[in-house]
Amino acid sequence: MADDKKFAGFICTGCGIGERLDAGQLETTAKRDGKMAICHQHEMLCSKEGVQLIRDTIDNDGATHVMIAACSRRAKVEAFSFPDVAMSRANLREGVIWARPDTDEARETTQDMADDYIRMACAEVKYMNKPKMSGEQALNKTILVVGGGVTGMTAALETAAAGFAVHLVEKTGALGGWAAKWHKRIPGRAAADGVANGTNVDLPMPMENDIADMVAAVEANELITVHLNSTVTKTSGAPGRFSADITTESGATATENFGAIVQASGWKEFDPSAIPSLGSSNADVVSNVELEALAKAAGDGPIKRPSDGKEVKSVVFVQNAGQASTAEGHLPYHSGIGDLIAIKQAMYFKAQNGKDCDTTILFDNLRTPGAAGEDFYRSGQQQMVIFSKGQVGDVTSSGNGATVNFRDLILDEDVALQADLVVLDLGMVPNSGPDPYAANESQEGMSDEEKTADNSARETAVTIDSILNLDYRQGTDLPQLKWGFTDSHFICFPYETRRTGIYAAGPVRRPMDIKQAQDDATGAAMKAIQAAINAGQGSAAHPRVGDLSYPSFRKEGCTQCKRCTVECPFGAINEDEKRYPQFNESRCRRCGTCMGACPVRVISFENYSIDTVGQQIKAVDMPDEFSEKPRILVMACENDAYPALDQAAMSGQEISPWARIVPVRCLGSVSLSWVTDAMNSGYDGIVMMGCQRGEDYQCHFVRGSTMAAERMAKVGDTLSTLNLEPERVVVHEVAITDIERAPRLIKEMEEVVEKVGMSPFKF
Amino acid sequence: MTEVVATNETILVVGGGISGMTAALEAAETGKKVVLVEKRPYLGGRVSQLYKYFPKLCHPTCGLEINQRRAKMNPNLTIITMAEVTNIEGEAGAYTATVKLAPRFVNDNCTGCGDCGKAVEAEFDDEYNYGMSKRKGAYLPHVMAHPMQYVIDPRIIGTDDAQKAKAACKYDAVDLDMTEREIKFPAGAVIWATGWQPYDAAKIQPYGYDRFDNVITNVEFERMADPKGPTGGKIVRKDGKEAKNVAFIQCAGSRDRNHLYHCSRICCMASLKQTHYVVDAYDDAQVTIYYIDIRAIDRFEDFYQTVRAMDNVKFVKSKVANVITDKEGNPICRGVDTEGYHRYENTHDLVVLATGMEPSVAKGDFPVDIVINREGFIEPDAANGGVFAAGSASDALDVNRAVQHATGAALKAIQVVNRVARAEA
Amino acid sequence: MAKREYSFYPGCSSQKGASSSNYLISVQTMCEELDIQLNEIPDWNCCSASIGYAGGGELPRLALSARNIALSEEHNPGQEIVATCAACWLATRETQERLQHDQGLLAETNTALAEAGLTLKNDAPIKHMAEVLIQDIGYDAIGAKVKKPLEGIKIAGYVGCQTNRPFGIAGESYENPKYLDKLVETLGADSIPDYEKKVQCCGGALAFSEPEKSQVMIKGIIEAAYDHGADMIVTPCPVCQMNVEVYQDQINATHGTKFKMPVVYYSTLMSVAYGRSAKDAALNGQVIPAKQLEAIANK
Amino acid sequence: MSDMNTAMIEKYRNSFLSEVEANVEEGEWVKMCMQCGVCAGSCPLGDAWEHTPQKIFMMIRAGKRDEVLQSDSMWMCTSCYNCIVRCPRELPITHIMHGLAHYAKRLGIVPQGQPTAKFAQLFWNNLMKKGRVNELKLGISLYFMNGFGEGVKTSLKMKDIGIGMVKTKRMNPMEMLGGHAVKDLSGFQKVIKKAQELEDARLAKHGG
Repeated sequence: MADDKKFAGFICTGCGIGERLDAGQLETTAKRDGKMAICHQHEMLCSKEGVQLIRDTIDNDGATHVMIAACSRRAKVEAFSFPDVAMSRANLREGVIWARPDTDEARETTQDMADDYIRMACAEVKYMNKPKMSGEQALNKTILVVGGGVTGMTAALETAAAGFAVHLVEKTGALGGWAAKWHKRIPGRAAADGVANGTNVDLPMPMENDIADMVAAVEANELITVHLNSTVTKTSGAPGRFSADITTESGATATENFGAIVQASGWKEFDPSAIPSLGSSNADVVSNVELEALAKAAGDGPIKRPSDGKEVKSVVFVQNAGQASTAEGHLPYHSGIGDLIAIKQAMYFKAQNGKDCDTTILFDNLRTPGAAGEDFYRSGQQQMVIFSKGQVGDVTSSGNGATVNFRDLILDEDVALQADLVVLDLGMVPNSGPDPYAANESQEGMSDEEKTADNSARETAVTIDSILNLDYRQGTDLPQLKWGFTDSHFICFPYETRRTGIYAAGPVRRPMDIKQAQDDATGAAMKAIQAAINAGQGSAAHPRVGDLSYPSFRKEGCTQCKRCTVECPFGAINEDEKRYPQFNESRCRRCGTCMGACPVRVISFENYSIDTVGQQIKAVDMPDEFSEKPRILVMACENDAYPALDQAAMSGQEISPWARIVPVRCLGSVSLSWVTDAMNSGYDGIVMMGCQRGEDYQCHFVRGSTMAAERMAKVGDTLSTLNLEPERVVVHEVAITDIERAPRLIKEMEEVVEKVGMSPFKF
Repeated sequence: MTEVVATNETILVVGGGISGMTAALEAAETGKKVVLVEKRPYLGGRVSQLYKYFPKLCHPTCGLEINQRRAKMNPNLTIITMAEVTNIEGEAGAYTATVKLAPRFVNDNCTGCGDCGKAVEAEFDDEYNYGMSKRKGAYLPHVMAHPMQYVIDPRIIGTDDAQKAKAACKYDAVDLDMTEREIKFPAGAVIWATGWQPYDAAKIQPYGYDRFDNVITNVEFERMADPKGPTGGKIVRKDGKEAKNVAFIQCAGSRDRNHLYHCSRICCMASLKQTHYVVDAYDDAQVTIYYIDIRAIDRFEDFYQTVRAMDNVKFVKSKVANVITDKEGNPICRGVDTEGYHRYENTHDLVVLATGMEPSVAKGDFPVDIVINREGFIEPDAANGGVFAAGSASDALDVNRAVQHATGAALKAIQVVNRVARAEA
Repeated sequence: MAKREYSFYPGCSSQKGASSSNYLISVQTMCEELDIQLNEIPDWNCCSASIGYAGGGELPRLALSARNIALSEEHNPGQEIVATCAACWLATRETQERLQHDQGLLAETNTALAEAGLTLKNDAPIKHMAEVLIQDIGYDAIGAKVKKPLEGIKIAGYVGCQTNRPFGIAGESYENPKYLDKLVETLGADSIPDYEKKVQCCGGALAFSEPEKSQVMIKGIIEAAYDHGADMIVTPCPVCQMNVEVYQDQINATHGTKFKMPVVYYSTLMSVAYGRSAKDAALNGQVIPAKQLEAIANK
Repeated sequence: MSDMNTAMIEKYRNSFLSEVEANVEEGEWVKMCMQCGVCAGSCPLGDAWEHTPQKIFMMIRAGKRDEVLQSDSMWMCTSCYNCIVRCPRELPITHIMHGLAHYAKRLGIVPQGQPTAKFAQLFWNNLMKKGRVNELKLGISLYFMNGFGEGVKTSLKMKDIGIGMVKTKRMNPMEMLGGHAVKDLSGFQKVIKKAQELEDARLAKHGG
């Protein structure tokens, strides 16, 4: 330890701590065992006076390391905020007095608990340092947008509107994407206020296609540089200092630097050859995309059918063609907007081919959600579009247009319906790059046929061309969630990304229409700007925003085993030419999975390291084998398990007096060494609590919980070499709602210890 | 709190539900000064009252914990609870907001120790549990409430209970003399995230929510499934009987000119999710879902298919005509299955109305000029100036879409305040 | 209380010697007590209820009610039109609204009315007598007049269809209207708030053409009343009153029941409670006598 | 092409929907139905309907002209208005049912001996004579509408009711002679006649 460190401890006696515990003894512990040079007690540490006391100790007595023993680290965060020092907190309220009964029998063990938590907090802070910027960060506020469709153009315009420069890269020779091809647009609006119910009222009609204006706006914007006929052939670096090669068809390459990236690579149409029974070979059976071209070609005149140019007098829309189906080669999802498109297109015929043109939409569940959606359904009905709940068997050729054979589910009869034109509602397939984890953990626990189904679903979805050509150790493109969509896995955090500073937007994330894509693009632009700015300050991205710490490693100790580069959930770590890890800190999310992965313990963070936790474990006072006071080490994820234990105490649940709980950033950061050290120093049991893993993982760092489980699977061997019972170490998935279960899991370990006996390793 | 420091570069966020929190945090984490005004005594809004999310069946409080930690740690964010925006004047880049602060009767000294709650005797319906349980007159709204400060129910002011609460507090955090106050402060842009409320089920007379104990709403059912909820997570009726045969009535109030014109989007998925609750609770569960269209949008389709495949779950394409009850109080759904015309009169243990979302601000009640549609949702419109809707104030949205929308709203607001900054620079 | 005047549309069934002539008598008694003056629309015609549709098309049927409204506007200017018969009220009010919303139809209607030298302004409010009682008079004033509270009588409030839907009484629900129960209690009798058949259809006009089908429904209405221990049923509608009262013997014959449930009008109850004679209350008009009411009336 | 096929070609044409829209009272609402079935479930005489209202609306869209117009379902409407007040799309279902019934009657394709059709016609004739309904004559003619023999039976069946009504002065045998009437009978009849002409003219325009 460097000498310029000065340690100060503060013990709050409020909220009953003073009544339930011997504060004098706590202070002694802090000074004697915790080596706190200064130690104060205060009857309400979170009060103005209390906070001032801490402030003064820092300012006047030069305290650099502060240990606060009061309530949970989740409480009074605003009051106990001293960014200029290293700080640790001992949880005496939720963690001790609220978790234990107020009885004479319990008094001694409760005091033991409190003393240990003081020792642990002192040990932790002793090995912490105040994080400071590494200087690696750069501030680059230029944003790269890949894809020149509606999503990309919106992202570019919204970014520019906030005052940031943009480079917009489009593969084809023109901006506008699919939307530019549409005859008209689905109205994004609901009926205006005051419109009554009725049969002929003012409901939204298909909108004029205004994409051309948008293209013009992009081209006119001096903050936006457009690269047509171009692709991104190489992307390296990290948020704040991305470097991208933008290469034209002719092969000319320009290298530009960016703060962050938005991927708006869009979608492609589902290939109808996978559904031959729907007559895709018949010229008069067209896709909803092809129909847009027919309608546009007709101008405002009647739409003609492809086979013989006859004016269409009857048209049938077959919804969900090859969608929402588990059949071979079909899409297991659907585009979600197919029914809105069909309504819009049926209205083309009413407007251009005459009101008596027969338009029938064969749907299964009509999906016109929200306010605008339901009003558009009404609008279509007003135009006398006919909606039939029908199950389409097949589409046959009848020499005249085509015949749709379906089961009318309402009239409960089989119908052969001839029409001049049949329109298939084909799904949207995401334009993602290759998935770095093609057959990833989401297949864990799947049966073989499930795996094959899953794989085929992937194959139908995944494109081979890379979009970003990232030079990342873990693959060239954004990881995918499902069916090729590069979406976030988190409901609360739709812009959570596994490649920091790179945000997907639009139909590459989830099937969506123009309006949704524009909203989505605006959100992605927000996140990109934010990522660039935070990277410039060396501050972490979600969820540890504001964390300035970053991983560093002792080169001399590194064995180049590559575990950190392989296991990092965010693909942050590359390998340099000498095959040493390269941390790219602004890609790093500070979860510590690399630290947990490192077998030689050379990776650490300023404020979170092998020692900050390891020393806490060692600091616990270990009663001898015959004391009948076992010690159970609980390492709890700070995101879910630790709050669950807090809430358990708040709602009057008891927590075992033998437990010593250490919050960890993520179970993925747990080093095997902590486990073995704990065992060696005489702990009787270890309970690890992480978030749900597997397909529906809840781990906020994606794979941390999974990695921990894999590592700990091997801990059994280590234990048997120490010839300790393997059941002394368990890993549980704990949700934040497990306020009754979490304490029970600790209790269960207590019972295990009773069964197998105390650890012989107590010295 | 409440002496707000703000300028024309400050962003005002109205509503502290998940959309408002998201918009506020995204802006604050981009270095903008943000003032968040929430009507309730705590953040999180409706989401804090949900047990699980579809389609992952994960827990909303998990994300709430993260968002609250983000909020606690961010110096750019000022949070004002129990406050309502009563007026917004001015124009984009130069608004003045008037905010009415309701008295909490507890100040920032509160440590959340709970002594006042123990001291007070009076009990009231617990809003957090939609009145399905009671809470004290001095209370912490829920175990994760942020700010973690108690609230004193105005109804006990002037009673001995109020004095007991004051006496019990060692930190003189109880201030019975607090009164309603009004504050004014500037803001460059406004994000309107007032969200939604469940449609009043009593208005749907044919289903007898106001007459029958065993007809409840989906939001109440959500509390019922929560281990922290009024029944400790048990799916039971008021009379204690286990509710194993449960009916879900879709479009209860939605897609209906008698109630809400719009489709509330989330109710189908919510009922599919809640079907899991029932099936997980009882091996011999029976679930019937009465629907017009099952709207499992895009990638949610497989969630629908999983439930569809359960052999103890029945889907009936029919808007239930009305609900009656038998002598034991079992609700009976009457109607016609329109797929081929079959009349039914099905007896269930419990009927759950999939009540829809309506905007929580009534059409006439916006304190600022804003363009709304027939359903009362805010439409994006140049006429709204520097006021931007976020989340369910703009349409019936699920959480994921609401947060996505709110993130975009943050950028819209930032564009305005950045223009102000450039102008002032 | 100042005298209230209304333009009155009695309807065919309340004419002398017609099926609800007793309704009219009790209404007249009730109005005397409440100081209500009913000015009969001169030369009114039938509204064709909701059964004229086979013979008459839309416009001819609208013309029927239009003529009545026009006559009222001409002879009882400025007076609200009041009907005691649900069908009359409904047909008249429907006509008014349809013609308000469809100018084309209004023009055609006036062309037709011109044949009899009539014109339709179509702005006189059209009320059911129940609306007059609840909205214009109010429960308190109604209660204030009670001389002989109907103590100890349990009465099922049967609202039926057309007094209740599609217009109904303001503030009441279609599924569970409460005004008859409130009225019953105001008169000192016991109501049956959870009488589940209060808005069940009695078959209306189909009682003639589809007697078997409608009698099944009537049976349910009476059974439920017995289940709740009702002494009698009260209704605001002449069709309901007739259907539920007069077919009881036939139902007994077909279904082996022993129904003998009196079915009275609210106006009958009020006349008795206001201390008027059995004759004024038209109790002699009961095919199934309401003995308890007779007892009170003759006290 | 086979007849079957040609039939099917016509099947889903809008033609019948347009025909209904143009010629049936409130027919323009039919297209707005979203097939929720609440009307079907709300009908007190539901069991008696071969086709529920919601199904009839679907049949209209499916071009099932004869099945709809020759059905006796709409004649089962008791005018209870349950369907109207519950319909989420505000379709005036009761009126549409009346309208369809009337249209079928105009076209002369009402099912043979449909009792309500007959009664409704008798009612109309009865009121047209005097401007007001004469319940006794209506009753008598009703009982005899299915021929003399039937009439006697029905009369006997209804006898007790008649007696009860007479006793309570709610039926007056003297009504057989004259009875209530509108004074300005000719004026009344002219009005209705004119209305009928106007409507016929309007429908003729639609070729209805």
